[in-house]
Amino acid sequence: MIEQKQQEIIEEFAFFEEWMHKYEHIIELGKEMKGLTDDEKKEELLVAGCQSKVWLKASLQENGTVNFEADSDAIITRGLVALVVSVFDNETPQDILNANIHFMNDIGLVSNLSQTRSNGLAAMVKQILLYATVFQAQQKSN
Amino acid sequence: MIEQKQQEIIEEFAFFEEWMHKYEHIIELGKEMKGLTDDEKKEELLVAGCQSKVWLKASLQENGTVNFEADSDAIITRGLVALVVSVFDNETPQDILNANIHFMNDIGLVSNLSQTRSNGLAAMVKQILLYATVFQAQQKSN
Amino acid sequence: MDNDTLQHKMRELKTQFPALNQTVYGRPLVYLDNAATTQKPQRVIDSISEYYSKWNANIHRGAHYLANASTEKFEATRSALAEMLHANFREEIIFTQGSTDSVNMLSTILENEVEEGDEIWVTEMEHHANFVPWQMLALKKKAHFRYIPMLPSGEWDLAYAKNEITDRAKIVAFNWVSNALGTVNPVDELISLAKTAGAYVVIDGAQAVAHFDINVQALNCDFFLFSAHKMYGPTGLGVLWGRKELLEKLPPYRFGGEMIRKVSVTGTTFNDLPFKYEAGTPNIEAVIAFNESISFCKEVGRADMHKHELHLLKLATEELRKIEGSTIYADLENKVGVLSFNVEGIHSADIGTLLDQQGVAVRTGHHCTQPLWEKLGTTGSVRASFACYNTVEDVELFIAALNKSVNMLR
Amino acid sequence: MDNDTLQHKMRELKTQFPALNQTVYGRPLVYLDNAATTQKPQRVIDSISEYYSKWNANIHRGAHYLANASTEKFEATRSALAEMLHANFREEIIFTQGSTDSVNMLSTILENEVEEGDEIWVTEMEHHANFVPWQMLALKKKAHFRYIPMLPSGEWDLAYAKNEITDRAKIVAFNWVSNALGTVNPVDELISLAKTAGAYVVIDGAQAVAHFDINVQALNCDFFLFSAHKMYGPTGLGVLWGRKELLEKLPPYRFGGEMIRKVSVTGTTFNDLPFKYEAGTPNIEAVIAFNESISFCKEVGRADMHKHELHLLKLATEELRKIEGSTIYADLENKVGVLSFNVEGIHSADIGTLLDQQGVAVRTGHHCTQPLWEKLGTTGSVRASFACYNTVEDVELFIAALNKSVNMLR
Ligand SMILES: Cc1ncc(COP(=O)(O)O)c(C=O)c1O
Ligand SMILES: Cc1ncc(COP(=O)(O)O)c(C=O)c1O
Repeated sequence: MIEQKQQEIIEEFAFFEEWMHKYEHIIELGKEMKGLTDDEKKEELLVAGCQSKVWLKASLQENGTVNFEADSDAIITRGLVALVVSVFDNETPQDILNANIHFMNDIGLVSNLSQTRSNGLAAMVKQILLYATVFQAQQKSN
Repeated sequence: MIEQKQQEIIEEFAFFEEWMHKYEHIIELGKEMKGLTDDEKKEELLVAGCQSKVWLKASLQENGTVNFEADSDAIITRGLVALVVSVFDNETPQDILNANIHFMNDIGLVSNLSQTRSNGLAAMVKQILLYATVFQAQQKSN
Repeated sequence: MDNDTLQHKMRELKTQFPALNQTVYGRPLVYLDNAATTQKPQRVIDSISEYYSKWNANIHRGAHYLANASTEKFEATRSALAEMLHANFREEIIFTQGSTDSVNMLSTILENEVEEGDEIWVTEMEHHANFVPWQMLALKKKAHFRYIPMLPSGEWDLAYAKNEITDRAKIVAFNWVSNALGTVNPVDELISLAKTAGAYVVIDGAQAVAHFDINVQALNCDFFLFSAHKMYGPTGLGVLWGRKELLEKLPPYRFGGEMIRKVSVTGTTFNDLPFKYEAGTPNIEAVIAFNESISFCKEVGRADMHKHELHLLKLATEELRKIEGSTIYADLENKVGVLSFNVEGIHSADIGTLLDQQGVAVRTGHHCTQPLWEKLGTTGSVRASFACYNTVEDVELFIAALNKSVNMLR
Repeated sequence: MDNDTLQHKMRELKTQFPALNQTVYGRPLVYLDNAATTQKPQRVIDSISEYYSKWNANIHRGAHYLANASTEKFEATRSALAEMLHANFREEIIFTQGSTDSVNMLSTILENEVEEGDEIWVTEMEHHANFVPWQMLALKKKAHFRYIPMLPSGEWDLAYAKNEITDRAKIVAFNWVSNALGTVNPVDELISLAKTAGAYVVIDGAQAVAHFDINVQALNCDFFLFSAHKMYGPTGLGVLWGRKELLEKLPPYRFGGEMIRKVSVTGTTFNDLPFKYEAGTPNIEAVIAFNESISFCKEVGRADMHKHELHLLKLATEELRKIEGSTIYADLENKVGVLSFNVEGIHSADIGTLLDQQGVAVRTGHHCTQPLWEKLGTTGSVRASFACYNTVEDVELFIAALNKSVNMLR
C-alpha cells in the first residue's frame, strides 16, 4: 500500500514539467492540509528542524494502523509534510518499518530528505519510524 | 667594517662551486672555532633554537667594541655561528645595530637565517642585536 | 571614482571566481549568501593546488627544503596580516580555526581575569559564536552576563551602555558589523566606554574584514578576530589578534607540539608568541593560500568594494520597498551590503526555497542570532548579502525571482 | 601477492603525487618525512579545487543548492569515516582541527570525570600532544599524572603497567604507533588492563591510520583520534571518534553556531551529536577532500601499504647497520616504516642538513617526544619515515646520501 501511494504521487508529479508548477502544487497541498490547531501545536510534538517548524502527532488506531497528523509554519514544508503523512497514514507499524521511501527522490525533491536539515523532513521520517517502532512493541506486548 | 667582512665571506664562498665544498668549508670553520668550554656553556647563554643548541656570550670591551664568543653542539651550526661571530666581533654596538646583514643570503644559506627556526641562527642574530642595544644604552649612561 | 567607472572595475572581478560562473537548476547562479561565506578567487584555489603540488611539508619543526619553504610561506601570511591589521608585532597574529575558535580561545584564556560578581558584556545582536562562550564563562565564574540592548531600528542602545557599563565590567565583546542585519556599529564609542571602565575589549570582526580597512592600534581594542572564509579565503582558518603584553601574560590554550619549550615527566614549559597559542600542525594550506586573499582585497581596495556593495544594496532596497507587506530590518545608512527582510504572511524558508529554484542563493532563518530576532519579535528573516563580485544584474535577477516567489506564495 | 607484484603495484602510486615528482637543489626529491606529514594524491588536490570551483557554501544552515550540495558531500565523509573506523553510529565521528585539537577537546570534556587523587595515565613515549594536555589536566584536578615507562628496546614496560594500573586510573591515553620510533604498541593488552581498571581509554591513532585497518568496536576503546594530514589528506583537519553514550553525556567543548539548539539571553540549550561538538564553520574543504584520501587508502589497501613500507624499512635498516657507530632505536620486528637512528659523534641536525642538500628530506630532533629521548639518554634522532609511495630507489638514494654525509662529518 505504501508503495502504491508512492507510485501515485510520482505519477502525479510526472505531470508537471516546470519547477514552478511542481511547487505550486506543493503549496496547494499545504494550503489544503487540515493540519493542527494552535492548541495542538505543542512543544513536545515539534520535530527538530533547522528552518521551519514541523509538528507531528501519531496515534495507534483500533484497527492496528497508525494515524498521523502534522503541520508546519512554512507553507512549502506543510505541503511536503502533507505528502509524507499521506504515504504513512493508516498503515500498520510493520508496513511502515518495512517501507522503502523513495518518492521524494523520484519527484525531484531529494534535497528535502537529505542530511542537510534545511527543513525538518528527514527528521520527520525518522520520527515516524520511531513512532512505528514504539507502536509495534506495544502491539507485541498486548 | 661589518660590510667589508661580509664581502670577504661572500668572496670566499664564491670560490666553491659545489654545495659539498661549501659545507666542507663550513664544517672546517666549525672545527677550527675556539668555542666555549663545557663550564661556559651555561643554560642562560643558550639561544632558543629548535634543533641544535647555540650558546652566545658577549662582553663590552674597554675600547667600546663588543666581544662575542659562541658555540653549538652541531658542527655545521658551529661553522655558521663562527661566520656570524666573525662578522660582529670587535664592532661597536652602534655599528652592529646599523648593519645590514645579507651575507647569509649571498652565500646561498638563506634558509639558515629564516623564520624557520630549524637552527638557532635567526635567534642568534636577534640576540646579538639585543646585546648591542643593551651595551649601547650602557655606553650612553656612562 | 564615479559610479560607472566603479561598476566597470567591479564587473571584471566576477570572472576571477570560478564558482560564480555556473548554473544551478539550469539557471545562472546568483550568489547572495556572502555573509555566510564568500567565494574564492582563482588565485586562492591555485595557491592551494600549488602548495600541495610543490611545497607540502610540516612546518617549523623541519630542517629540509620543503619544510623551510612552507614555513616561510606560512610566516609570510602572518606578516601580511600584521600589516593588514596594522599590528605592532607580527607575533600578535595567532592562527585559529575560525572566529568561533578564536572567541572560545579568548573566553578560556581570560578565565582567570574574571571574578565572581564581575560583569561580562556583549550586545543583543551578537552572533552565537560571540555570545554563548561569554555566557558560559559568566556562568562558570559566577559573573554577571550582561548585554547592551538593541533598539528596534537595529542600532545599539548606547545610552543604556553609557549608564550601565561601569568598572565592574571586565570584558566587553561585540561585533563591528552585524551578520544578521548588516549594520555597522559605532565601535569607537563602545570601545571608549569599555576602556574607561577598564575592561578588556574584544571585537568580532567576522563581518567587517571584507569591507573595511582595519587598524587595531587606532581602534584601541585588546583583541580582534575574524574568519578567513568570509574574506575570500579558505575554510578552517581564523585569525586572532591580541595585544602582545596580554598574550604574553595570559595562559596557553591548547597543549601539544610546537607550543612547548621543554616537556618532561615532571613538568613542562611553554614557547614564545605566537607559537604558545598554536599547538599542533596548523592549517598550513589555508594560511598560505590566505595570503592571496589578503592581496586580492588590497589590490581591489576595500573602500571600492564597500561602495560598490552599498550601490547594490541601495538598488535592492528600493525594489524591495515596493513589495507589499515587506519589512526591511535595520533600514539604515551605515551598513554593509546586507538586506535582511520578511514579507508579511510568508515564512522566510518558503521564500528561500523558491528563490533557490530560480538560481538565487540567499540565507533564511535566524542566522545564529536568536536573541536579536526575539527582540524584533520574529524568528528570522531572508538575508541577501552582497560581495564585491556581485553585479547590478544579480540584483535584478534576485528581485525578479523574489517577486515571482512572493506571488506564488500568496 | 609476492614481493615483485607488490613492488610493481606500489611503484605506480608515486605518479599520483605531484609533490614527489620534483627536484630540490637540482636533485630528485626523496621525501622520507612521512611521519610528519604525508604528500597528497592528485585526486585530493582536485577535490579541493572542485569544491571551491563548484560547491563552496557554508553548510548545514543553508537552504540553497550549493549549501545542500556541500552539506551532503561533507556528511558523506562522515559516513565514510564511520565505515572506515567501523563505528556503530555516524554521529560518533567528530571533526576537529587535528590530533592535538582532539586530545585537547578530550582532556577538557573529561575534566569533571576526574577527581582529586585519581590517576591519569600516559606512556613515556607519547607525542607531546598526547602528553601535555593530560599532564595539565592532572595538575588542574590535583590528580596523579603517571606514565608507563618505556624499556630501552622501545617497548612499553607492560609488567609495570600490570602492577600499577588499578581502579584509581580514570583515563589511560596512549599512541598505537610511536611517531619517534615507529614501534607498533600492544594496544590490546593495555586496553584490557585499562578497561579492567574501569578507566576511559583514549587511543592516539595519528601514526596508525595510514598503515592499519582500524576497528574501534573490536579495539574496545572509548576514544580514537587522528589527523587527516598524516593519512594523505589535507591539513587543518582531525577526527575524534567517541562512544555515543559518552559523547552524549559529556559537556560541550567549543560554543557557537551550529552546536546550539536555542540561545536566549537567559540560557542556552545544545544540539545533538555530532553538532554538539562542531561549533562554527568547520574546515569544509578539508572534510570533503578527505573522502578522497579515505578511498585512496581503501583502494590501495593498508595491508599492502604496510607490507611495502616494511620492505623498504628492512632494506634501509640493513644498510644502516653497516655504518660504523650507527644506533638504530627500536630495532624491532613489529614496526611501521620508521627508521630512527643516530651516528656516534655526529649531531642529528648535521646529518639532516647534508641529506637535505642531496634532496633527501628526513626529520631530525626530538620529534615532539622529549621524555622518550630523555629515557634513551639522548636528545633526538634522525628519522626517515616511509609511505606507500616510496620506492627502493628512494632507499638507495637515501643510503648513498647518508654515507656521503657521514663521511663529510667525520
Ligand atoms: C603520535 C602523534 N600524536 C599526535 C600528533 C599531533 O598531530 P597534529 O600535529 O596533526 O595535531 C602527531 C603528529 O605529529 C603524532 O605523530
Ligand atoms: C559576526 C560573526 N561572528 C562570528 C561568526 C562565526 O564564524 P565562524 O563560523 O567562521 O567561526 C560569524 C559567521 O557566521 C559571524 O557572522
